[in-house]
Amino acid sequence: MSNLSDFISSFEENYGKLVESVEIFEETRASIIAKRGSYIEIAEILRDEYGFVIPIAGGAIDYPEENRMEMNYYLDSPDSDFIVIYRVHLARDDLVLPTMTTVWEAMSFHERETKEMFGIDFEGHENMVALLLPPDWKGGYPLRKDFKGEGVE
Amino acid sequence: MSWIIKLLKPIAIVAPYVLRNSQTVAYPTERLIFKDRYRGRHQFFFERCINCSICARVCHSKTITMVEVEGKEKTFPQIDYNTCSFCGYCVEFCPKQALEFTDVIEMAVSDRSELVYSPEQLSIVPKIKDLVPRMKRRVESYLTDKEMKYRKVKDV
Amino acid sequence: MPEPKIESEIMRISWGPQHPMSGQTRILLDTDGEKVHKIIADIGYTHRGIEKVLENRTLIGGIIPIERMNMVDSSNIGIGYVTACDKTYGLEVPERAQWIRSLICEMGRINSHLYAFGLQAEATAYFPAVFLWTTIDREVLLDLFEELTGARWSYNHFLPGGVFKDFPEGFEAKILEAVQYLRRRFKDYWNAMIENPMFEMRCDNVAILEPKDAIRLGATGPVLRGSGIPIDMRKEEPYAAYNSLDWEVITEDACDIMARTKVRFHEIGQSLNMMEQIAKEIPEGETRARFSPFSRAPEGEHITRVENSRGEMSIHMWTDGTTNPYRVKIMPPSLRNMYVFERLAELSEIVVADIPVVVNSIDPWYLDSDR
Amino acid sequence: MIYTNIALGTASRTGQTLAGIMAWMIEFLTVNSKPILQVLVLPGLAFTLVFALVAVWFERKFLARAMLRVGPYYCGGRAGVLQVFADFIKLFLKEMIIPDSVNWLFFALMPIMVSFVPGLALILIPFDANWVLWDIGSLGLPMFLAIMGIAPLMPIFAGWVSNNKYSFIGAWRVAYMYISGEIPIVICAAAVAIMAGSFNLVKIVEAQSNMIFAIPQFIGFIVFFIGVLIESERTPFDLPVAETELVFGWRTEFSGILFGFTMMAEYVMLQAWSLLFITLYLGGYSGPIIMGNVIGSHIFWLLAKFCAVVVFVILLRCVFPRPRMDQMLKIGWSYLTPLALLNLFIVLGLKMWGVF
Repeated sequence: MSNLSDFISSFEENYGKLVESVEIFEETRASIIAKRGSYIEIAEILRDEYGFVIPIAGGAIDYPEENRMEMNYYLDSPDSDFIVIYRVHLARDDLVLPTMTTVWEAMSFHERETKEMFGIDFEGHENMVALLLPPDWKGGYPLRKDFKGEGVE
Repeated sequence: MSWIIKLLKPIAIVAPYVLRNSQTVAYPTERLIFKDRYRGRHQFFFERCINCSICARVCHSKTITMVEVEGKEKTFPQIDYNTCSFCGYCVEFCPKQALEFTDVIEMAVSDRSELVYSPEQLSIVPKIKDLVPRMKRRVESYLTDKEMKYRKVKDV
Repeated sequence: MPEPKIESEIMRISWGPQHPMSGQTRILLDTDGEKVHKIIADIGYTHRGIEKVLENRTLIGGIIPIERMNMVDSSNIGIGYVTACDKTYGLEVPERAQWIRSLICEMGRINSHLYAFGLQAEATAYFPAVFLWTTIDREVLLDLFEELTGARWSYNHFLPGGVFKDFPEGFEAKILEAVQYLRRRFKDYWNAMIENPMFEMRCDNVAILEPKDAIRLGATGPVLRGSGIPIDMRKEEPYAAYNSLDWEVITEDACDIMARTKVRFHEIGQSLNMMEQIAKEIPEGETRARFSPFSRAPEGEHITRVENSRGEMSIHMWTDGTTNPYRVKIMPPSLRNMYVFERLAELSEIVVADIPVVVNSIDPWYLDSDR
Repeated sequence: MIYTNIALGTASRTGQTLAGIMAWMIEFLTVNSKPILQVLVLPGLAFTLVFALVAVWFERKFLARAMLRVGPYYCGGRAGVLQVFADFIKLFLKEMIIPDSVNWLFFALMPIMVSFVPGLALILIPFDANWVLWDIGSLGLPMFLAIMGIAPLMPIFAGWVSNNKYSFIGAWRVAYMYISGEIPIVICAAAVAIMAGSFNLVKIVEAQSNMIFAIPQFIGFIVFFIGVLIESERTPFDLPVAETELVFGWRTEFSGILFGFTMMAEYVMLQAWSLLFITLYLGGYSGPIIMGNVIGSHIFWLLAKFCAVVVFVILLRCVFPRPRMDQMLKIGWSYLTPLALLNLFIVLGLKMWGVF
């Protein structure tokens, strides 16, 4: 599916209902906001049907005043000239997500880093160990907006 | 036979390297001449400064602070070389070019507090000769067909 | 008669940060003396929290910390961040500035690949002759950088809207002279190192990464192109002046260490051709669009994807109207290659003595992956 | 004739005043006494030590140039001549750390034995027609190979005695390597002995008067040279000391002068093997051969050839990377040994058809 517009149109009418919104963002990126329920199935559809097999990265962003967090995965496919940003919104109090390593294996590093930086824990991740921070890090989650440097004596 | 040639070819290539002279600069006796855009230690000009403190605001690691100077009522920039990253923003965005780069890099000190240069200290740039007493000549590099050599530019 | 199961007790060797050939990271190897069964990469020793640092700096001030993420190849990171700033501010970069940006990126790429060669030679215990050759050849490029930008490695010559300064006069002649010199030097590298039978013995079909595995594990850069997949961000999403320069993506399909080394080698050739084109056909014009360092960044969200010497580096920048970015998500290439290195033990036969060569063929930059 | 009887202990020339070993010892010293100069200086102690010092200095300066840098610079004028003495004195004054979980006697003895045993083999090399320190006639070559057969055991014991995991692995690598390097060398030496018709090193040199053995036995020449590299642990075969994988092989635990001895051992081994290589293949002390006759056999030619071989071996250090252990053994077993046998058959063929 090398062309962006017909990817959007075909994805829209096939799985438009299962997904909160699909739009073109910055004329060469497709931004898909998924629902918590059908989160993994849509990922598998993206990978098998539309050929997005290259996992670029995964990261989160924190909106404290709207009391929500957003986890997005960046996906690419060898024969398309656009990338897909697969997002999901999380309420700030229950930060639980099914792990994406079953779909894209290489996301395990990025999920470990998001866990220690934002506090989103991914069930089903096989070795959820701190990636960048020291294992005995007692402080809060550094990349959150309300992180004031606790845990650093 | 071909693999014997393959074995001998690297030897034939590396052997002449031994005859070349070394491409190193013997630092205390020879010192490189840096290019004129080189970002070494700052030089500050009192008369050009209009105390607008743009340099203090544009500095990304907040190493420039405006300090009082006795004898003058305005405040002038003081640079703390512990955290300066020589990025050149202060020099670039200063409207009156009051701060400029020199090619002095011999700034080793025995105490951190000495690295905080007051405006007067910034305006006086010591000569390279008395910073590097054992220096005999200044050299610069040039390319020949096979190697990079260093030639003497001037005696000091 | 069932094949006798060799009871080999596995011991875990820690290839620590203090090991002579390990770099700033720790690798745990499950091995029975010779064969490596499992690799666990324990990275994070040089984590400086650059994403947090960027949040309390102005957009323009963020260029300096982000260029220190990978000192050898700092220009190819700075270009990503600066392009993101251009999109945020909506600045129109003049044509000449784009060409100067491409020149600095390509010189940074040669610089970084040369450094990778040196480490590769030292990993096969080539008695670091080639490492010092590359150091001295990089001297030629560092002199060019010093003349153009004023600094030898962290140049931060880029500004949102263009570059700091134009070429000093007579700079094009110096570029051409350096390009001729480096081309002559690379004949020596090809004959003394890549055609070296002992080097081939150490590198041929070792640590093979199949194309489909490379894609599945998210390999990028010379590691991906060494397995025959022509993905290069300069072609996928042309930035700076890459669509007006003619060059082609290099791929090798031998999928082993020698292929990755050859990809880096031919990429240097391509970069030298680009440098030559830039020196000859750079258009005239001023080099900086009107921009004040204290202007507020308009609200927005932009992604830029840039080809670092080690792979695809993407930056996702959210801005919320203040002078500082709201959040900058950096996707370094070395993190993706480190995961490939972790899975390599299961994909192909690796011996303990091969670990330094394999690590250097993947050439991760640990400061890059730790951010 | 006399010496073989004495060696076999059957006949006795003088009256048996003192019995047993003492008699043989005095007998041996009186008959075999050489001028002190020969014992102490040339083929003996001083030559080994001076060569070790000069080789260390030369290697650092020579390889520095290959790496486009200067090498030792400040000690003793710009040539860095005193650098080696500075290193030696530093090692001498450094503290010898002996780990407590180690049998200290063996721990201190092993580095000395490592550099002493190869030195023993030096006294068999003919430096000139009658300039052989231990002239045991036709037992020359086998005795040399016997001593050099014991020499690899010393690094193995050294690695074993230092009771450290890395040096243990390094010690066993030494064992693998030497076995795979020793057998081709012995076969090639046998081929040379067959062609020269005798085991006496002096006769081997004289047999090369009309043509040095390197030309008819070119394959043996190459195999023997690679064997010399393997035996003296020179790059590209310095696996036991492979710092990239094992920290420093069997030398990790030694410090101070013990470490100095292990470094010297590398050069003494190289010296012994390259001197044998020159006597067997490059015509030992005989001068250049022009129109079929030797210009003049003098010790100068032996030292000149020795310097040429050592310079080439040191140059190889910055040309070739180091193979892996299994590739190293593959070279030793599946390339060198068959080539050595092939060379043996060629020599037998030449001998049978009377070409030589």
